[in-house]
Amino acid sequence: MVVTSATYMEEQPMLSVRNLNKRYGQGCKHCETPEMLPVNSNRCSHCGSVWACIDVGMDLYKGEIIGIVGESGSGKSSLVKSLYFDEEIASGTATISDYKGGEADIFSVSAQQKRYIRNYLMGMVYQNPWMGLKMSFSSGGNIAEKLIAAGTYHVGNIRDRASELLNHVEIPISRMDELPENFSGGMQQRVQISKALANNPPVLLLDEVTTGLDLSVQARVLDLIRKIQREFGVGMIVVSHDLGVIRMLADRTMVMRYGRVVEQGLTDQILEDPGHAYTQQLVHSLL
Amino acid sequence: MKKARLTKILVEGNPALLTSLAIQVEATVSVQVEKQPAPGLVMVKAKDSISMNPFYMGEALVTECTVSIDGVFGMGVIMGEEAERAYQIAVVDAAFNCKLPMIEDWIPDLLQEEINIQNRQQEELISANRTKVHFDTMEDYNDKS
Amino acid sequence: MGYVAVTGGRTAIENANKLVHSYRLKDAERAIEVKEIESQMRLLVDRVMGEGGLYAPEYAALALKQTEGDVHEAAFLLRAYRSTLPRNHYSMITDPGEMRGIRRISSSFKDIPGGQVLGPTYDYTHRLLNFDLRNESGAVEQFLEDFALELDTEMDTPSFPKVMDLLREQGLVANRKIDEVEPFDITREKLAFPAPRSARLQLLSRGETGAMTALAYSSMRGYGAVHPTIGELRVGYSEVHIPYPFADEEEDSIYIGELKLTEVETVNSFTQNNQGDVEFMLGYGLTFGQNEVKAIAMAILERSLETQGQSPTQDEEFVLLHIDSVEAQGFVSHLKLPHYITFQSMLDRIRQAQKESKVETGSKG
Amino acid sequence: MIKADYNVFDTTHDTQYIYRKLLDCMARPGKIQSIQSVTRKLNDFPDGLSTLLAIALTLVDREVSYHLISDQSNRVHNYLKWKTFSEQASIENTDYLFINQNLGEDKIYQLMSLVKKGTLEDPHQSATIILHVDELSIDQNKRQAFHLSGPGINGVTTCYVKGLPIAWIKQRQIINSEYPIGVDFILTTTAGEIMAIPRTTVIERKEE
Amino acid sequence: MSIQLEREYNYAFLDEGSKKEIRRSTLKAVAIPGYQVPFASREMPIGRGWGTGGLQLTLSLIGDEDSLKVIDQGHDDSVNAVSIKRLVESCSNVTTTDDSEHATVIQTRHRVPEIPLRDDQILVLQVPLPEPLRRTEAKEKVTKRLHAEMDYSSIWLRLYEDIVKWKKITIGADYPSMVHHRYIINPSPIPRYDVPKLHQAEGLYLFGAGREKKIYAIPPYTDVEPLEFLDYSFEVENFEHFTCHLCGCTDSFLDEIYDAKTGEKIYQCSDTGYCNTRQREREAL
Repeated sequence: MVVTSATYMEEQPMLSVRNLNKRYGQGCKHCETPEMLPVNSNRCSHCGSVWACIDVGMDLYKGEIIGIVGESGSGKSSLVKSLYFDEEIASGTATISDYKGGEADIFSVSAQQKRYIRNYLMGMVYQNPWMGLKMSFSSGGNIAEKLIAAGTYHVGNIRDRASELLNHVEIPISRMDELPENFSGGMQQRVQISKALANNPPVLLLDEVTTGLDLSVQARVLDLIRKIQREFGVGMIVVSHDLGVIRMLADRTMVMRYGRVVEQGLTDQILEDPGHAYTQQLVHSLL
Repeated sequence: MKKARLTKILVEGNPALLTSLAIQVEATVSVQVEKQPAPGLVMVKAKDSISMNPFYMGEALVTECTVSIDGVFGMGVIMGEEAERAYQIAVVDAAFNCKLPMIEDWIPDLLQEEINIQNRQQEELISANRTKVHFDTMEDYNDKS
Repeated sequence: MGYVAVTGGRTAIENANKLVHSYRLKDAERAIEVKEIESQMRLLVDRVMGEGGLYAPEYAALALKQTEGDVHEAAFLLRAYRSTLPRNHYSMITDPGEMRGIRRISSSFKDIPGGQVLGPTYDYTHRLLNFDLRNESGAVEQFLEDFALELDTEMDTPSFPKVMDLLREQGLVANRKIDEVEPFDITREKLAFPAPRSARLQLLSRGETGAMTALAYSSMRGYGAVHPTIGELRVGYSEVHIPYPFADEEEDSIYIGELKLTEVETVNSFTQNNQGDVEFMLGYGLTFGQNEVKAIAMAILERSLETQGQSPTQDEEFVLLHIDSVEAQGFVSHLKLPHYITFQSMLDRIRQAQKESKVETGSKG
Repeated sequence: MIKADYNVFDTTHDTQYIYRKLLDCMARPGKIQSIQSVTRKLNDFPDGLSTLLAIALTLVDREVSYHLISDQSNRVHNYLKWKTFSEQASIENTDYLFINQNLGEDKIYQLMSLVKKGTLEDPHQSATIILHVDELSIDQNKRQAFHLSGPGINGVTTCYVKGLPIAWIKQRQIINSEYPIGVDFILTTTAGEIMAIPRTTVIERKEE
Repeated sequence: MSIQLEREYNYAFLDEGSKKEIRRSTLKAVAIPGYQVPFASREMPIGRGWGTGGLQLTLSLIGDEDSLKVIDQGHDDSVNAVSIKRLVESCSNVTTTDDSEHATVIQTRHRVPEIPLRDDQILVLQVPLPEPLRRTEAKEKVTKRLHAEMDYSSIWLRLYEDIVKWKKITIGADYPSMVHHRYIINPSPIPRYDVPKLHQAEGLYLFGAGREKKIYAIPPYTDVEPLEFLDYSFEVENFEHFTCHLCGCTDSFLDEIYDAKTGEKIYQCSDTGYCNTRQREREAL
């Protein structure tokens, strides 16, 4: 790890999340606000609604990778899906610093502007490739979709750029016009990554992208993510339940439980000297 | 007599009775046709017994007619293409709205017709009831309840 | 000539209209009476009214005569006729729970208050062609006379309390309050999704029997989750009242006639409600006339649409937009219209694509 | 077919006539059409109001709502209810807003902040504002003329409107900035002239 | 007294309430070019899919002063066109005409007439499938959102995939086009040849989809751009060197027909009104 938190402090974060709350379910009078729930749960025992994210805050700096770890149901996936507008939040802000020359809260812009943010400022890689890819269109076409959305209406240019991107993620150009549904799981993830990077977004969100892959395939995808981070200088938020993945990728790590951030700091520090009891439990179970 | 009860007798009862009532009115007072009998639709609102909310299940064809006697309106609405009866019901309705003296004399006939209707409808129900399945447990169930 | 539009269309149409008229009549000894269709093709008339969304037995019979028994065409005639008529009234709430029942069964309980009353049903007729019907003359009156004599006028008339109320009293199904929300009206407003429940029921109630049966069947077979028990199926007559327009405050409604209806309530799996109580989920079906398979299919489909999942019958747009008889048959049959222009345009594309592929193979070879 | 009485407003043929003029105006912003031959039949109502009323009779019924700002609103409400079964709605809920009054800048600002503007998904669920003005003309030499451009206009067209406070134009511009969200205007005069300015029209003040 | 039912259809078939609703929707459609305005859509005495949307628009437009031309595939005498004309004649005083110069309202299916629309004419197009995004997305709920967000990448992608596979965009008729730089529309299944006629035109185009319950419009002088890539441009149908065997026209949309006796392929104008005029002009010379 080269960078320390001290270096970041000198500049403005690219993405700054504050007080983000996300609820699934209708809610009832017993769970109008997340504070009404007990600390050791985020599910309302009366109506079954779940506060998936409670008062989450974080800063992502240029070129850094933040890892979010926690067991399933801790709210980590809900957080990145909310940031990519796949889920609607209950409250909170996420300020992006480089928004058309100024800064803006991504949750308070219009639907059209959200689309702009999804196309230009953020990329998303899902655990399930069916979420991120259109399987009935070619892999080149999947990348083309992003390029077209960004205003490239030249087939030749689209194909040049798609070749370049597929090259980055180590997919043979000869397979550009094939349907990704015929690809292996690892290859599908790599197509997803190339699609997410199509318009050079400064922020990339990765949600359990290696979960379910064979170990050898996992390693290759993780290597690729590191390589891309170096080459593109893109800031990443990596969600994983696997501390191994976090250890390998993340500069800083946030630990989530029951929708709340229980601990955050430099990854080395968290893994070697976990402060919170829950983190200690996680780390020990890994060892 | 309440409108609901009166109109049921007029709609379901013997058409000859309705005709005779209408003729009596026409013979006594001048009936003005305000709206010629014309086909129209009634949207049927039904209760969905699960949500207990109403919904529109579909329309029923009706014939409707409006008449007046001395400026007092009467209306007839009846399902189906029934121009003559829609008119006659409107006439009888207007007669009731005007409180014409003759209506007092009609009451016994109307009540008798109501019984006739009930008897006629009874017959169909009796024939349906013959198809009831008899179970051994039936007595037990009734005892318990 | 190949595929070019017919000219002289006017004469052709007039002659075609005459010709179809002649086909309708040419083998007839006498023209069938509308009244005969209405009284003897009872279930067909019911189906046409149900799918036409218009309760008018005489007109349904007329439509069947005019269309030589084509159910789609007949339902379509009723639908189009509706568009020309004013709708001046909305009925008071018609409650099929209070119907004068002629048939009522439950498959949930062996015995129920009021009993299992089979009523007029083909369920237990053996599906054997009855050759005696080829010549019924004389037999009709005899049968009706004998049948009347059999009736015991002293017998009880049935009353049918609702089976669901038994469950409701025991707290096994939700006890909802009557809520007089103004229903959505699909005939006055374009349906948008998600559709309110009242709009779904309205659409299903006038849906096409065959399409609904097929979809409901798919849900029961495994493409979905709904395989219910029939809590109650009832057929009978419900009164229709409308508000009296010239009413002073204490005036009530007026009676305009009665509708024959089929109502079905199904019992499905159970769920836990917001208060944490465990209750049965119910399905609801209601159609004009006696059309039991459609009413059951409706109950299955409406229940299915209340559930989440990936099967076709859980997809609101899929179900609601494809079960309408008039729309489906109209669009499928519109393929009979000339499509010379679109075809010409396609010819141009395939020829261009062929050229390209020749260039390509040429350059490769 | 219905026989026309030439002095009575005919709900079939007169509304068809007005509709076609309205449609032509909406398709060609800045074009001035006259419906005077019909508004004349509504002479029970004072000048100006009859033009608004004729448009109301063409577009409004019980399925939609309207709101009227006028000195004579009660008479009109009764008339419209009797003729079309429609009811007046609040400004924030109304589909058609009829205005027959000179309003101050504050009032205009308030109205325009309330009216339905539609959404990106349902831009058609927005109000149409039918506004009475003093005079409509295409005379290029008048002061305070507007240059209009956009769909329906061949390049640029110029129109002159007397009695249209500039606040309307300003507020319209704010509301319509996130197209297709927006409101459409129909301007009317006492003489029975009408002109439409749909949300797509770009208005520029002529340099003086 | 003997009582009879009154059986007279309202002027132009539809009741006044229905006409009002269609008119309101049409005005909104003109105000928001290319946006599909939902409307209730009544059942008509012709089949759903047989022009009920166009017919409802026509019936809401016409009055005694109008002259109506109805064409199908360019033909005045095509059976469906005749059938629609007969219906309108039977319920109004409107005269019908084959002469597009005379017509004030023209209802058409699958063609835009060869002679450009005048500013006093309205062209009503019958639309079977109004939603351009239906090519890639089945659900109305989703396509509505995509229009709202102006997210049209999926339809562009469809064109891209075409090019990858066929080296050509293979969409024949009903070519998706961008209206006023905001909404992509289906121009109804007119040939690509007709699409440029919609761009910056003098007349008003109205589109009615009865079964799908949508109305949309292209006002005069509005930009209508068929979707194309910079390096793969939009192409109209190509008739190469063929000419109409009746009028000798070289620049109209042609029907390809086969002579019943010889089996030989010949071409003739699809717009019969236009062809007739040209034939008359030729004879006069």
